[in-house]
Amino acid sequence: MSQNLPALLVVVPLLLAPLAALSGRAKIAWGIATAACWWTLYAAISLLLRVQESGVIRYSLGGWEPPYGIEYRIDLASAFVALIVAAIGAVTIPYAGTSIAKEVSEDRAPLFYTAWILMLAGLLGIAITGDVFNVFVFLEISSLSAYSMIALGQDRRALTSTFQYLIMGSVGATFIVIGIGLMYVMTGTLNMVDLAERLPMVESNRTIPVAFTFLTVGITLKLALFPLHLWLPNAYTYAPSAVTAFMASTSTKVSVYLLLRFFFTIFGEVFSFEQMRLNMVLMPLALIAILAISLVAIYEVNVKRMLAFSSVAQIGYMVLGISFGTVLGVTAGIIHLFNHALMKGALFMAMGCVMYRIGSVQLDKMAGLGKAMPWTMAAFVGAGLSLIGVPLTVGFVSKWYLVQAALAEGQWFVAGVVMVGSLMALIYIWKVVEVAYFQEPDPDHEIIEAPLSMLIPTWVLVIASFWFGIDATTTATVATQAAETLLGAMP
Amino acid sequence: MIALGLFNYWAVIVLMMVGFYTLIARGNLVKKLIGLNIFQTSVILMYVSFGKVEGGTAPILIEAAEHGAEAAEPILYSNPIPHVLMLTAIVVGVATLALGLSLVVRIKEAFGTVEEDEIQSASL
Amino acid sequence: MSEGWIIGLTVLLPVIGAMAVLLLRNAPNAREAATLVAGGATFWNVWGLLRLVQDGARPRLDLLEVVPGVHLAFEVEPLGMVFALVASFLWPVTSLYAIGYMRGHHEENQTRFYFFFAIAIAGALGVAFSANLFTLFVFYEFLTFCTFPLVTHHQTEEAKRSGRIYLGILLTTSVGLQLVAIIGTWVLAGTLDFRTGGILAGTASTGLLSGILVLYVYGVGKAALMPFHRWLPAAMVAPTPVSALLHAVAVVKAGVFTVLKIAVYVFGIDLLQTLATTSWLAWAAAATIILGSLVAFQKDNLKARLAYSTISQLSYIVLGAMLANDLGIIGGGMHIAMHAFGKITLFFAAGAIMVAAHEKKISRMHGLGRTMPFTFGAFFVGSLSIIGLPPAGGSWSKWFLGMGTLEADQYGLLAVLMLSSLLGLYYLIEVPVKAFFFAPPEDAHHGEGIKEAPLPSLIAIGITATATVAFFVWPDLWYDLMTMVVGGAP
Amino acid sequence: MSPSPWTGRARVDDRVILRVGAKILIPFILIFALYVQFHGDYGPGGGFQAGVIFAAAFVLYALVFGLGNAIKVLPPKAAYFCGAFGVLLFVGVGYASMALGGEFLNYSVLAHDPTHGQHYGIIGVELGVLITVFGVMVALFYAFAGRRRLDR
Repeated sequence: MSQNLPALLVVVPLLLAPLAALSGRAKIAWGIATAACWWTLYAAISLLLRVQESGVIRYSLGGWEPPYGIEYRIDLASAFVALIVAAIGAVTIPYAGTSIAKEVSEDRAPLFYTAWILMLAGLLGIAITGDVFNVFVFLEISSLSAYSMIALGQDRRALTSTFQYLIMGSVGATFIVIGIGLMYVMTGTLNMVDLAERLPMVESNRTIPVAFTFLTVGITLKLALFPLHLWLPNAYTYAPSAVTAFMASTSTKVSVYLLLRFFFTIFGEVFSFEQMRLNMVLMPLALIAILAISLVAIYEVNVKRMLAFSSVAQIGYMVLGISFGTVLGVTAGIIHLFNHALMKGALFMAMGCVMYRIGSVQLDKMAGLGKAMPWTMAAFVGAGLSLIGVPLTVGFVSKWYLVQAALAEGQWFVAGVVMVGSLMALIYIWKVVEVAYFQEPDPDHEIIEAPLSMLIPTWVLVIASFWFGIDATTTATVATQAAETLLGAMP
Repeated sequence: MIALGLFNYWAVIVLMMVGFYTLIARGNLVKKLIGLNIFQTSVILMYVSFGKVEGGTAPILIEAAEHGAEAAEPILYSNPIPHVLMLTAIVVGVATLALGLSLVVRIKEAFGTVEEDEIQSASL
Repeated sequence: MSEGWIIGLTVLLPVIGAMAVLLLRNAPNAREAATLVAGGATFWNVWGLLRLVQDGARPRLDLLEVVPGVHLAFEVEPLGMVFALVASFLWPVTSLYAIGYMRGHHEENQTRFYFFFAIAIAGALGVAFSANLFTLFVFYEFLTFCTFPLVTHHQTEEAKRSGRIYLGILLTTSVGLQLVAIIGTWVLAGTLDFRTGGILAGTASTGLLSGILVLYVYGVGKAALMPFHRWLPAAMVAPTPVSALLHAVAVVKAGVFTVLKIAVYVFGIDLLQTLATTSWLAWAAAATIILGSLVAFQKDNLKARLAYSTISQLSYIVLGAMLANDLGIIGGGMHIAMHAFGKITLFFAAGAIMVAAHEKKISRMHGLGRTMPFTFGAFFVGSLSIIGLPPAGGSWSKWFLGMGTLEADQYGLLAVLMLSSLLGLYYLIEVPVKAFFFAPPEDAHHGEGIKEAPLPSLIAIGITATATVAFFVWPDLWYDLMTMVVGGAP
Repeated sequence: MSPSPWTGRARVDDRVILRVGAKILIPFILIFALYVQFHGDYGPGGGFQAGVIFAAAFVLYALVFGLGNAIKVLPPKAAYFCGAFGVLLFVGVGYASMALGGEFLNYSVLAHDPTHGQHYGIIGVELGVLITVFGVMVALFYAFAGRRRLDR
């Protein structure tokens, strides 16, 4: 089994998805989804360990050698991203059991969990595949399942925001296919390694910059980089709580991974950064995202929406790190990828707990929640501190590397923007804290603490966000190695 | 002549722009979906036209025994891979369209309209 | 038990105390006893460490590596010892005072109060013992956050507003300026350890290093250098023991301590002297000294006056650091201790007046001295120390600061010190003088049922006032430690 | 003459030509679908096309004879089941190849002779595709067509 682990990572969920669809009962489907999530966590961990131990794992699907067949190619960056996805999936699925039972009707629940598993499989597939067209396929698997899950939100605006997401997501995916097609027509291969070898021979041809541009737009659309982020706030706001937590921590992260994969592995940093001057595009956009979108978040009164805008700003941080094009910068991007998954997951899960009990996440409805739901709000504050970047939280580690990357390049201004961004995070997180702790609760409503099945997963992420902030050596080492592999020449 | 020689790209671009324009400019959600579909179809056309090799034939392996000596000459095949890829893209397109239409149906039920501006004013 | 673990235990003891407070929340007497015991034990430990440091040892505890190359580590050195002694000694004393105050004032949420109080002390000790900039920053921020519930103790609208200013200024400066400077230091020097003689010398152009120095000095918002001083008066909404803790022990001293530590161990005195911004910053501190005093002059609210007095006094220490010579550093370090004891006496007295007479305004305290002679007597002693007059400890630190200005040939700064003392003479001594010698206002009901503050508070006031005088007679403890900092014989 | 449940117009029971034509056509459509399916083994064709054609037969049946009758022939539940079962079959072939020591979907290990293995594998996989595509297509049709009927 162990030599088939790369395939099993993806195909076990693919096997379990139809079973969940056939199960017909919410509880059973949930059990199957849990099995899928926990299995992928196990597989992802063992893959990461194996990659660390013995280097890149290559696996040819169907025994067809690349470039004829599809190859799964797992290096450190892919294993790390796969682990993030699987870990978040494993943590959110117990949470989803309770939360979804309330938010999604019983007859739709099996299909919901099917979509959940498919999304998991899709995201993992993107992370480990070594074939660019396969990337597109997995991207669409995960996106389509995401659309259908978001549409199950309780608010009718969930439907319109899903539609918006569907249109923009499909356009983004189509742009990616166009880019892939143009690359294919120039090189005759879809395998990432082959592409990386052959692209330099033809990169003087104008088709390659065009392909590059299409891919850039498509991927930045998928990862919701300002100004292509418009789909994200609504989608995150109206999706069921568990879906928001899962998506916010995984899907944009995987898109960031795609960005890394395409620009560093396939095109190579020389082409992307020196010839195409990608950093001239990415860095200003990232800075605007950090400042402008944080500002929007400050004025938002729906907390889920506020966090969604905050996600857009945080994506700015990741892209900012990548836009330096240095090992330190890419390390910062990858570390923040992981760290942001932890803290934003925890924040959205805490909001899900609030949603579960009071049915709303409007700021004014949360008065006095610090007393009524002490654990939930404490989790919110804990993860919020991380978002602000208080020392000994993961947010601090991200900032540490990001500012370091900026200062190493002599970009003091950029370092300042990063800091201003985290102070803005302080403002919007503190707005919630003040309402929850300084206002008297509405005495007419008896509010009790969220159920344990939701609190425990939330706290797992909160504790993790402290744990990996206190001892960041593991993540930092993996991220540095991953960045080095990405920037170094491909074997 | 060069421009005309690449007429397949012209067709692709025209289709693509028609789809993209519809997608952006139309307020009716169904029309938007149609635009999206045209947009995606143009990509399918693009891929399929890549695969065409001048004078190439269908890429089916012909047993050497049937043809004997003829098999010694290399047979020019069209590239099958873009076709295979587009099979997948079509599936994706169908799924997207189906999902989009089902959303439109539910939007119609929830908001009573499929016009974007009316939905926006209704959801305020 | 190795020496390193004594440090760990010392920082941990207040946390254990806090847990005990939490467990004993339903038994107020046991709860307060736990605080006192933990305080005593902490001080005992610090005292033990003091002996080691005096013998020239530098106990070290490496906790863990947070990111590669950056450790969370403790190391006890003389400057940190000064701060740790002040904090750990004044914690049990303040707790003693708080018992009288909180009960006399019928405050709510006392458990939370004692809990965060203890946690804050752990933060302060962490700052004092930090072995590198990173650890310092960690505990610096930790201190900010765990004092927030103390500042906003009353949970009123006013408390919320003040809390915003408090967090806003402290975090803006620390994250926006200080952290950038720290990471800049890391990028330039490749280490964050505190080393005698500094780590930054020769790593970059003096222009860049001058800029980093500005980032550091203003980035330490807790040092309340104008214009980042607003948080200190804002924090006055807190109960008085908190003000005493914040304004004399934990928070502000953590700030100036950080400035001193950075000046000595990150830049090094030699490097400081070559930087263009050093004297510029000394003048900024001087401006804060004068402006703080002038504002204090106008405040009728006693706690607000004390707050601005603190702002002014803190800049003495920043000034000492920016003089960039041995005498300035010694004076600054001693002023940490002297000001702490003097100012905490003043706050204790102010709180005692509030508990006993329910008066906050100075103009309404006329004649109160006759009913509360002990309190106002202590206030007088504290004032002397702040102003720098014998027989109070403050005179020594001011003496060394003055000598430092002379050595640096900064006669203007010496004039500033003198002027500020004169102003202090007026705005502080005014209070006890009026209380003793002026007639009470018409509508006041002094003498009717007003007596001295509760006994625990009085004991605490007595301890700190006595200590203030004692340090005039025996300042050797602080002087010796500070001499070690600047490289004298241990 | 009762109104049709989903066109709203009167059901034209006397569209004899349509009904008879459909009855004749449907079996051939089904057969053609199977032809495409099995031809896919060594020529153009395959499960996807076959599935769509197979589903088209049902759609035609539903159009001519009404959704109710179509549902009697193939209940929506069965369509769902097909959709899921096909995937299971597909993945199952992959698992079988893994169990026999090859990579996922490496058909060569399915039989002693790799060429035979390739045949078996591709038939299994294509059958899975056919069943899934057919199931999903019919389910989609039911979902959209049934929507307004349920509204009434």
